[in-house]
Amino acid sequence: MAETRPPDEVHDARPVVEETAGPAGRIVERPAGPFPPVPGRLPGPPQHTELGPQHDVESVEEVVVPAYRPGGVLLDAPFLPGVLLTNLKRLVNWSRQSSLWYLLFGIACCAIEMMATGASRYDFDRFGIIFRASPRQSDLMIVAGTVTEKLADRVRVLYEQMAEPRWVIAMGACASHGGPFHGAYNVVDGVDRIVPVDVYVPGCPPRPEALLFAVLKLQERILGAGVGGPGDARLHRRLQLGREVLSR
Amino acid sequence: MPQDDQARRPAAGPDGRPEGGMARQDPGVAAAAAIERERRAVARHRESPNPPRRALAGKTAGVKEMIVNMGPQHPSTHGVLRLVLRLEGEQITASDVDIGYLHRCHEKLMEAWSYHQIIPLVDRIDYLAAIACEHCFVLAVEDLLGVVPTERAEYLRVIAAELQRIVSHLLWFGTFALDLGAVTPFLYAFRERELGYDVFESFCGARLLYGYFRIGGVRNDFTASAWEKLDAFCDAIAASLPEYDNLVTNNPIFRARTRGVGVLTREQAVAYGCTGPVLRATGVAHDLRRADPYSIYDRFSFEIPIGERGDVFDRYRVRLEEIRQSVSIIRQARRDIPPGDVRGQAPRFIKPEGEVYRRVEGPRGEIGCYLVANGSERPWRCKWRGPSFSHLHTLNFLPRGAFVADLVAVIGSLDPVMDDVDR
Amino acid sequence: MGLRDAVEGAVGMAVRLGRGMGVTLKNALRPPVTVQYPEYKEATSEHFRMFPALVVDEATDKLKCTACMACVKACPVDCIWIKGARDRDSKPYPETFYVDMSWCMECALCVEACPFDALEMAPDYELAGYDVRDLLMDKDQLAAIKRPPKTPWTRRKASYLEGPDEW
Amino acid sequence: MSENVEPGPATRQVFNAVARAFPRWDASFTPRGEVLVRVDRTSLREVCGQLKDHPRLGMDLCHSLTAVDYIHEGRFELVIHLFRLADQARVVVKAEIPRDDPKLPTVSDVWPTAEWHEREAFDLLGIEFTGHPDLRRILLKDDFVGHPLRKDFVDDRPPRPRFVREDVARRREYPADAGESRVPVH
Repeated sequence: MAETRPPDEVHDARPVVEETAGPAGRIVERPAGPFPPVPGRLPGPPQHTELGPQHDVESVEEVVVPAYRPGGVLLDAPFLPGVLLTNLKRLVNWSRQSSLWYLLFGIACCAIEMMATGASRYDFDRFGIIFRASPRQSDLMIVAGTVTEKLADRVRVLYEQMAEPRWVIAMGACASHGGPFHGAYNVVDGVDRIVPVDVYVPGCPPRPEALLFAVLKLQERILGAGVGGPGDARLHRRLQLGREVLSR
Repeated sequence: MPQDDQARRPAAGPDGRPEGGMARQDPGVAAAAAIERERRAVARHRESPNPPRRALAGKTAGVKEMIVNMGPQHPSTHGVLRLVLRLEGEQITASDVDIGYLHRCHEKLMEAWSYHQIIPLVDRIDYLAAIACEHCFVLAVEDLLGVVPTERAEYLRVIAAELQRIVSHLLWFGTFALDLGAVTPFLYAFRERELGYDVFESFCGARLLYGYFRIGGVRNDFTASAWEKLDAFCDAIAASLPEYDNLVTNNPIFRARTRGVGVLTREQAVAYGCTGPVLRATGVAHDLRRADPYSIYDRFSFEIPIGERGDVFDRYRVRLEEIRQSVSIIRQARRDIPPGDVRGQAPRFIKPEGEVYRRVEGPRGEIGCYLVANGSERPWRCKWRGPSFSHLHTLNFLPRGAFVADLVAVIGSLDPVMDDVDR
Repeated sequence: MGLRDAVEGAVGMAVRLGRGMGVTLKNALRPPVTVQYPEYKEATSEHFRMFPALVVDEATDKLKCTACMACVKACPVDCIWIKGARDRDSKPYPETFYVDMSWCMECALCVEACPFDALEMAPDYELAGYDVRDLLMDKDQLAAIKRPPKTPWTRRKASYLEGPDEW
Repeated sequence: MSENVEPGPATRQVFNAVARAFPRWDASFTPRGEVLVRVDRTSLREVCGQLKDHPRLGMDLCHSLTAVDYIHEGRFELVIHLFRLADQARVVVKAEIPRDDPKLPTVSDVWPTAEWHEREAFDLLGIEFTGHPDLRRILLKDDFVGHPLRKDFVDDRPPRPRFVREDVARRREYPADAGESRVPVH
């Protein structure tokens, strides 16, 4: 069986849960993830998609071809349970990753490169990424700069005001780990002490292409969220980390 | 404290500048009339026996004043500035500036880093004018050491500094227009600014924070391709400035929103320590490059643009004209640059002693660096004087009587960089 | 009179409209400035620096680094971590060499401090990771980076796309 | 070390004016060619008022106001850098403050820009300016404990552990001479 994961509180407030009738006729909630094993079908070694190896695979018997491409499952195994809902989830993920609206919240030097990314040469709009001035309308927060102790609770409030699902990119060394200001008396050493971070971008400041690359990585993660795609186990681990940090 | 309520005084005196063909009425007068209308409307609301239920009213009926927090997350505060405004209707009756949201402990870190390491650190203070910050710090250390930079390095420093001024003003131009609601100038300004980024990248190796200056010289010389790109950039800027004028300067809406708004008198500007374009817009022809020449600025001829009224529009004009002058300085330096060494002969381990105060003319105003060295390899104390720190102080009284929309224009025209304020 | 006014107004409007459309046409014919990033990448400048990478000596196929710690001392942010050792010929070499990209501020002071030219600034910028630990780069990663040939300032195609070097 | 810088004519004029009008002031030249006026903290306001308003002085641009912690001598030093806008004459005003009683009269009514500079000195160094209209922290949070630019400031926040890869068993071993904290405690 696929291992049971706690519900993904931060990222999927209302996860699309596949509901199937259990042996006793009850509705059991099955966590989103790789498909349950079907005896006699699709044996073989773990197969790697173009996006990396699958996680949560325990043994050869439990391996299912992790058909990653949309539509692949329907073509391969049309009668597997949860096929329709999983593909619906993929559709939802696809639409989410195609219209990331980010919160316009420039803090420091990296904000200038974020502006350059949104300007004529690099053009965020090509990715469906549009800035919003209000956290209520945005689902991506690009923390572009050093978060100080005075600003820390504001960043947290802004994050909580964003509608779920929401993602955070820590842009630059300061947001990742404090950067050159690590350990200074007024600096929070990395924004992941305050909010959970999905993608870290190194650089001081990163080039606009580096930020675009991070956005592509984030889109890849969103596309696989909840359907056994890449980033699931990491998502889980990061969530654990995020809780640990937040409870501090 | 001179806190005259002059933020919205009507425009006085003849206006010698060319007006657009559509500006029939002096916008200052029009703005004053609009304020008067609004005042009357507020008074009418107050006196009416059955005041309309408005969100603006406070908890107590009849109280029309409202406290509004603007920032630290606000798209037009240029970073993490927070303003606490007391509003009466749309009008600001009092304001308090809350800074410190980007206090990154630069001055404490400088006490822990060696002099060579501080050069990339001061880049981060005014991240839009990294070269100017480096210049200030390097001049201070050279003063302490008695090191004289090489001749070619001086020229390269001037070229880099003026290039930085252009690039910084371009970003200001784009965001200022964005604050006033025009999106296109932002894209145009960044089109040229990216060319400037390319020049910087070709000789500094970085796009925004350079670490280019060294004590006694600069990091490396220009390559042939860097010179080519520099020339192309100068040509592109010279060609696009008339475009900016067509797009923004002569736009009647833009003029109506900037003329007579946020007027800072000469006395106020000096009293509050304003420097740079903000001071020059009030009619003071004070430019450190001319008044107290550092580096080799006495070898170049350039004009100091000044304004007349000290309003938002004058600050805009002064900055835009400074771009032209900087292009001229770059071309002169490009013409006169001698061959030679650029790295200089500064020792690797330096232990200066003494104290020094140096200032340079940055894009935003005068940057000051007070350095106390005690003979160890790290400074004992370094106080950084940022121009934006003084400029933002004026926001305690400047928006009084203005509308919130005008406040956005005023903040944009002061061109604050928050890390320069908070350090 | 009315007719004349109308005609004049119409002509004036046409002239203004034409002028406006001329501006539009001029801008429509301009070459685009946007670089289509994931498909096309702009060549970085030859000086562009992102992080310090280890240089491999071509003659001996070994790292030039001798773990002398000069870069560690020069680094303002302590993002370099070296543990030195000696090989069979009792030549010093770095047993571990880490660069923490979540701290690095790209000042290149380590490269200037290196007495053996064993460090060079690498221009790779596609380093984003899902975990902050992904940003810690070890010796093998740092030594495996092949610096691209120094190219003039042209827009070149990404390496994974077939085709000529211009578009 | 560098040789001394000759003061400019404007600065010399200021020095002469000070010597003539206020012979009791402790005025001299710094090695950098500035007029240095050392004042007692009781006479700080009087000296600053004269520097601003005296017709032959008129130092109108207060460029910087700060303090330095000389902990080994048990004192702070207030440093004000003044310029005259017309001809760039330079004056430095210094006042000593004992470390156990860091109090000074304010000069924010002489130069309004000093108001924020004094707030910053209060925030970061803990120097109290008596008579200041609005003396509260400006950069740090209101509940911040301590004054960080003092040399004996200790940041007692727990440091964030350094992330290393799972295959890295040991934490970073710093070289012996770099074993101190990055933000030193003097």
